[in-house]
Amino acid sequence: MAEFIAYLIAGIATGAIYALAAIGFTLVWQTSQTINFAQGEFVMLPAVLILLAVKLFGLPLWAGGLIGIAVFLLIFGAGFKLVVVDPMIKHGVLPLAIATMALSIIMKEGAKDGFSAEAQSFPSLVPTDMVNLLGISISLQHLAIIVVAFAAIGLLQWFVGGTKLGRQMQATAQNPTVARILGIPVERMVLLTFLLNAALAVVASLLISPIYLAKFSNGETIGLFAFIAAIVGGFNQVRGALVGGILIGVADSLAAAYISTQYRLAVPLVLLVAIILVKPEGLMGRKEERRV
Amino acid sequence: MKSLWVMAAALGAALSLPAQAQDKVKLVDVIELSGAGAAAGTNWKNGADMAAADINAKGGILGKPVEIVHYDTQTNPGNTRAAVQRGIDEGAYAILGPIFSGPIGASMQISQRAEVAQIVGGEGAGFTKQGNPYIFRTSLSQTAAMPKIAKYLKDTVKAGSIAVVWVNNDFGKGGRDAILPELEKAGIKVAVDVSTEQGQADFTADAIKVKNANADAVFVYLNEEESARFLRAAKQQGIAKPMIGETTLLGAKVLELAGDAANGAKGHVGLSTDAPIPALQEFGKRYREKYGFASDHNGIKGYMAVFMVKWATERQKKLDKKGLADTLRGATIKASEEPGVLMDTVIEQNGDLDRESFLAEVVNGKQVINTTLPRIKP
Amino acid sequence: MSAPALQDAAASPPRAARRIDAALVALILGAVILWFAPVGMGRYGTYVLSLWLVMSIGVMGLNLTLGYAGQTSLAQAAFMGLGAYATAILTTKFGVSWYAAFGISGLLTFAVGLLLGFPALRVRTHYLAFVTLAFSTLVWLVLRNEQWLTGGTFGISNINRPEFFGIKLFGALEFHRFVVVVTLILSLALWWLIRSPWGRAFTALRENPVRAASLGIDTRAYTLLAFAIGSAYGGFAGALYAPLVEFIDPSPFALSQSFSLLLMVVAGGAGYLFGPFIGALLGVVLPEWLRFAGSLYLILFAAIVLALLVVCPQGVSGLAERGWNVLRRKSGGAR
Amino acid sequence: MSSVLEVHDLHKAFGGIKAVNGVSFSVNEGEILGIIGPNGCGKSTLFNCILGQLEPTQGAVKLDGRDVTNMRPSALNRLGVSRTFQLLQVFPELSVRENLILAGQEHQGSMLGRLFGARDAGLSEKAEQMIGFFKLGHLTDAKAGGLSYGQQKLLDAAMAFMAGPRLVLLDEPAGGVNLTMLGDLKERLRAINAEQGATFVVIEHNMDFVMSLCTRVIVLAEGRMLAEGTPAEVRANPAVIEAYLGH
Repeated sequence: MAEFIAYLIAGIATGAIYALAAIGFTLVWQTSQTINFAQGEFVMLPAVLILLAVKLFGLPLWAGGLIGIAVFLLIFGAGFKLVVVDPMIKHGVLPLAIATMALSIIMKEGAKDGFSAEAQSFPSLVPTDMVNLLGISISLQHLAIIVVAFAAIGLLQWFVGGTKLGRQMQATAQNPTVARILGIPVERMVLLTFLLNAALAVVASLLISPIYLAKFSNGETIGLFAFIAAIVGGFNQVRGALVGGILIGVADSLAAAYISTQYRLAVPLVLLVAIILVKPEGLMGRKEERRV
Repeated sequence: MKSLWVMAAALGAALSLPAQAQDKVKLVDVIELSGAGAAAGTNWKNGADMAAADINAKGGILGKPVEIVHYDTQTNPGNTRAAVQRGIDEGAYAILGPIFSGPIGASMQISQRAEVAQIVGGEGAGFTKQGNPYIFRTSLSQTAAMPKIAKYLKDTVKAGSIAVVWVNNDFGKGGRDAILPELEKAGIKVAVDVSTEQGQADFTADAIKVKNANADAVFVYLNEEESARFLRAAKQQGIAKPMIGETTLLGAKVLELAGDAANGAKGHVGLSTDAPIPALQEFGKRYREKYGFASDHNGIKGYMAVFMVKWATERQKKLDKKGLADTLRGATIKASEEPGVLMDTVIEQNGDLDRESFLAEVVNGKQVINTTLPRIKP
Repeated sequence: MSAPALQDAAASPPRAARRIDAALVALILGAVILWFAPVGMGRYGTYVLSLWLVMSIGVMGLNLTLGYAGQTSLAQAAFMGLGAYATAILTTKFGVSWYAAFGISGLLTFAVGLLLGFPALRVRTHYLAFVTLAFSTLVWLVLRNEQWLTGGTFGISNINRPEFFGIKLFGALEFHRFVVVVTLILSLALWWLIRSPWGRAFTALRENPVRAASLGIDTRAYTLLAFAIGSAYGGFAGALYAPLVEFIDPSPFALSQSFSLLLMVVAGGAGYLFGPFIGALLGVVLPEWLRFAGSLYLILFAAIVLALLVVCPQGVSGLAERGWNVLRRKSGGAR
Repeated sequence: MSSVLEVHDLHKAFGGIKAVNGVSFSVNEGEILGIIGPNGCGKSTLFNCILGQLEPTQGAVKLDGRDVTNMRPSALNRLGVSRTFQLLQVFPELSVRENLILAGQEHQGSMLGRLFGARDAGLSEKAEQMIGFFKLGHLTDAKAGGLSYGQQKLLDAAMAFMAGPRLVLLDEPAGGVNLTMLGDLKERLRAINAEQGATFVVIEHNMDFVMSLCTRVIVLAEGRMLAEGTPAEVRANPAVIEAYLGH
């Protein structure tokens, strides 16, 4: 039993990583019905940019951090929205999704050529010590990721439901035409979502990179699992990302423990198929009206 | 219709290659610079570049400068084949790389058909068993290294049971398939056999699994970054059993990334810049100065590969492609004759190597070589 | 061609008919050019041309699924993998002739497409993307893990190239010409399919599935068939890929490669007959050609694709059509 | 007179809202039945339930005495039930002729026969007739997307008749059509009704159009049937007058 709980907690911790990355999928989907296939790279890049700033300008870590984060928000929050999303959004989901695939190649190869092909260690914001929880040891790093994932989603829910700005954003997400008639600055709201997405990617990056190391190829795995988590949880609900992420993380951990390490990847995917056959909109998702 | 002709003509122009001048020694390096093998490939590329610079600084090979062209394989067999074919069409004197077994398997017939030597960085057992006389290694194969590990586990570590953690790609699977029979021969029980994915997000579940198996030792056969992350996860789970590895586990990169979690790790090392051989240490120092990070074993392999070409060319005294392979086959290269190969190296008829190797341990974040193991067939 | 069609063409200005003939002529002419193209090009150029054609077949299939029937499949590379492995295993382990293996690969992938599409399309059409995403990774896992059958991570080597009535096709040029012929046959089959009533039904269900259904078009059956035929083209492409490279391992059939095939369809122009050839040219030949840029070649490649899509989301074919329309309007205005 | 279509006690609820609340009627062979009612009275929902586009909460639909409740739209169409939509629904990328061939091809031969058979599924002649009949002759090869609204509306209607249906359901055929076109359309519909014996059900806002075209009229209000009878009877019904004035 203790063994089972240990696997469970390991799964929740990994799942929280996926959840943090998956929030971005749901946010971008809600405001612009776009799937960002570069989401994994969005989580990979901030850490690399920070290390690069430190390396290039010989700055202390905090200053490099600020520069890296600012550059990232500017290019991949605002720039991404203005240069890539805006001109393409009216042409449907697919060309834009493909464009984000090309973007992911640019980010990945850019990080490799501009920084390093090898993994680099990234300093941890929280101590790397272990704590004992109910007889199970868990690292503070993992604990921090779990706490931040829950807090981020709680805050987002509160923001969307409990503040004026959030409600405006929600209205924009659900029906931009009506929102515009109501006098909501739709363009600014969409831009805000993309900035929020980039900011969350930075948070995820800062928390994950100390464990996962900073490496150009890290986005591949995180992106795929976050995508699966978003599908399972439901693309149109932010809390779907949390539920999906943790479910996938736990499934992965238990599969490695009790089924087969060689086929551990298969278990989350079979889960994915089973869930969408039963509940196509995802566990937490709203049914989207059929457009006739 | 006209546009179709224009397109075809442009295509033809783009894909046909200019004739080559014979005033250079042209080596084509077909190597993993993107995809799963990018880290390994970058080390190899740097090593090869360094070797070319060293050779050219001393007048080249037979008075001709060495030119290396690097072609990325994207760690994809189809692309590797295209790149090797391109190298051969361009009149490459020899092909260097790749490292991963799949790309090697997809491209080795090309160099064989063209009768051009291909000097690769792969450690998998399979490709030297196919009777291809043009393929050459730059390191021990897994079939050569694993018996040494098994012996070490039995005699030095005195392990009765072991947990095996491996990465499920051609490198890790090859190593695991090579060590299991050796463990059986040595009478060591495999307590748990854990497969992991390259680029896996978290190793906690694997560490718990290993911990619960409660074996006498843990054999870790992962790529560098994954080795480091597994060591960290194992430390967090409080695994106190000795971590045993082969080459990668004790690599400089792992020590840098894992920090004190690597302390106490030990095992067999084929190539290391910390080996008690001055030439290797000197290479490691210069590499770090030039590229800003420590070379792993692939950097050493890339360096040696170019010097293997130099040695054989000077031995046959001409730039004969087929002769290069014939000279290398069965040769013994002494570091006293050609300092660039760094260690005495015996090339067997099938392209396998035999050379000394080391037993090492990590103490205070540094790799310490305890024992130098002799060649298998001294 | 049937009598009514001929009468019809004679009775009214045959603009549509002429355009279709142009497509046919272009296909055959293209094949003739490609037959002779590699002369003096060297083995590398020949190999890249062959690889381009083989990938074009896979992209053609995906273009049918996506461009004509409007369904996103994320498993086209996995279907190529099924075809490649079926061909490799049948020819190397069981001594089956390549031609039989080619047919079996197509049938197998067609059947798997039906099995996979049936439950997915029952739920709701765009969930096919998610089911194929899972399928793609599962296929990759089986290819990697079941070493007794697939050679696992070590792959299958020494895959023989076929013979043609006793002529061995082992050389680069001979095999290239064989690939040209097979590509031509498969393109003609697709050309026929697209201009048949089936093609019309595919277009209808992409543009407006609800209206299509009200006209008696069985959307589920047609979507399923489009997906299964598209998957079979993946299988055919795989059956040529294996003897072309003479070695296969799981890596070219991973999920990322399915994404890359999708990129080729969209960048080439989804829903255009020649889109797949242009898309595969972008995906296969452009990176080779960009090698002069050294380590930056992949960034350059992705930037070109990104810029292309931002400027024209309909891909190169859409861009060409747009340009053509502008030209026509200009010359029309001059008259 | 035998009934082509029978609707028994049909209900459809969206959440708590009852859009259709127990409607029953039957349509006789050769009839032109009009269904009228104010906005939101459930006309379109009723249509969509009959045609399998929506799943009724309760009730049954019979075609020639056979239960077709919840049958898929495509299957229903192949049994001879055809329809138009409230909003224009032609295929803009296809030519007028192609649109018409498409509308008829699924009624010709088998699936495989269509693949290997003639490109036009033997329908060119029929399409030409239809084009002539709807006076679209000069536009045969034009893309449907380039036609004027009224022309598209005619094409839309022509597509509904391409397969020689037994029963045609027209959802606001007069919506947005100018007066000249409207007369044309009415004339065409009447002619088809007379020549081919096709049965019609028409939903319409335009009272004049319905009253002059239909042989029988049903009035819906808030999901229920308010009145039923000949145009003259309905016009005189006090409940109808009140419902319309009340709005």
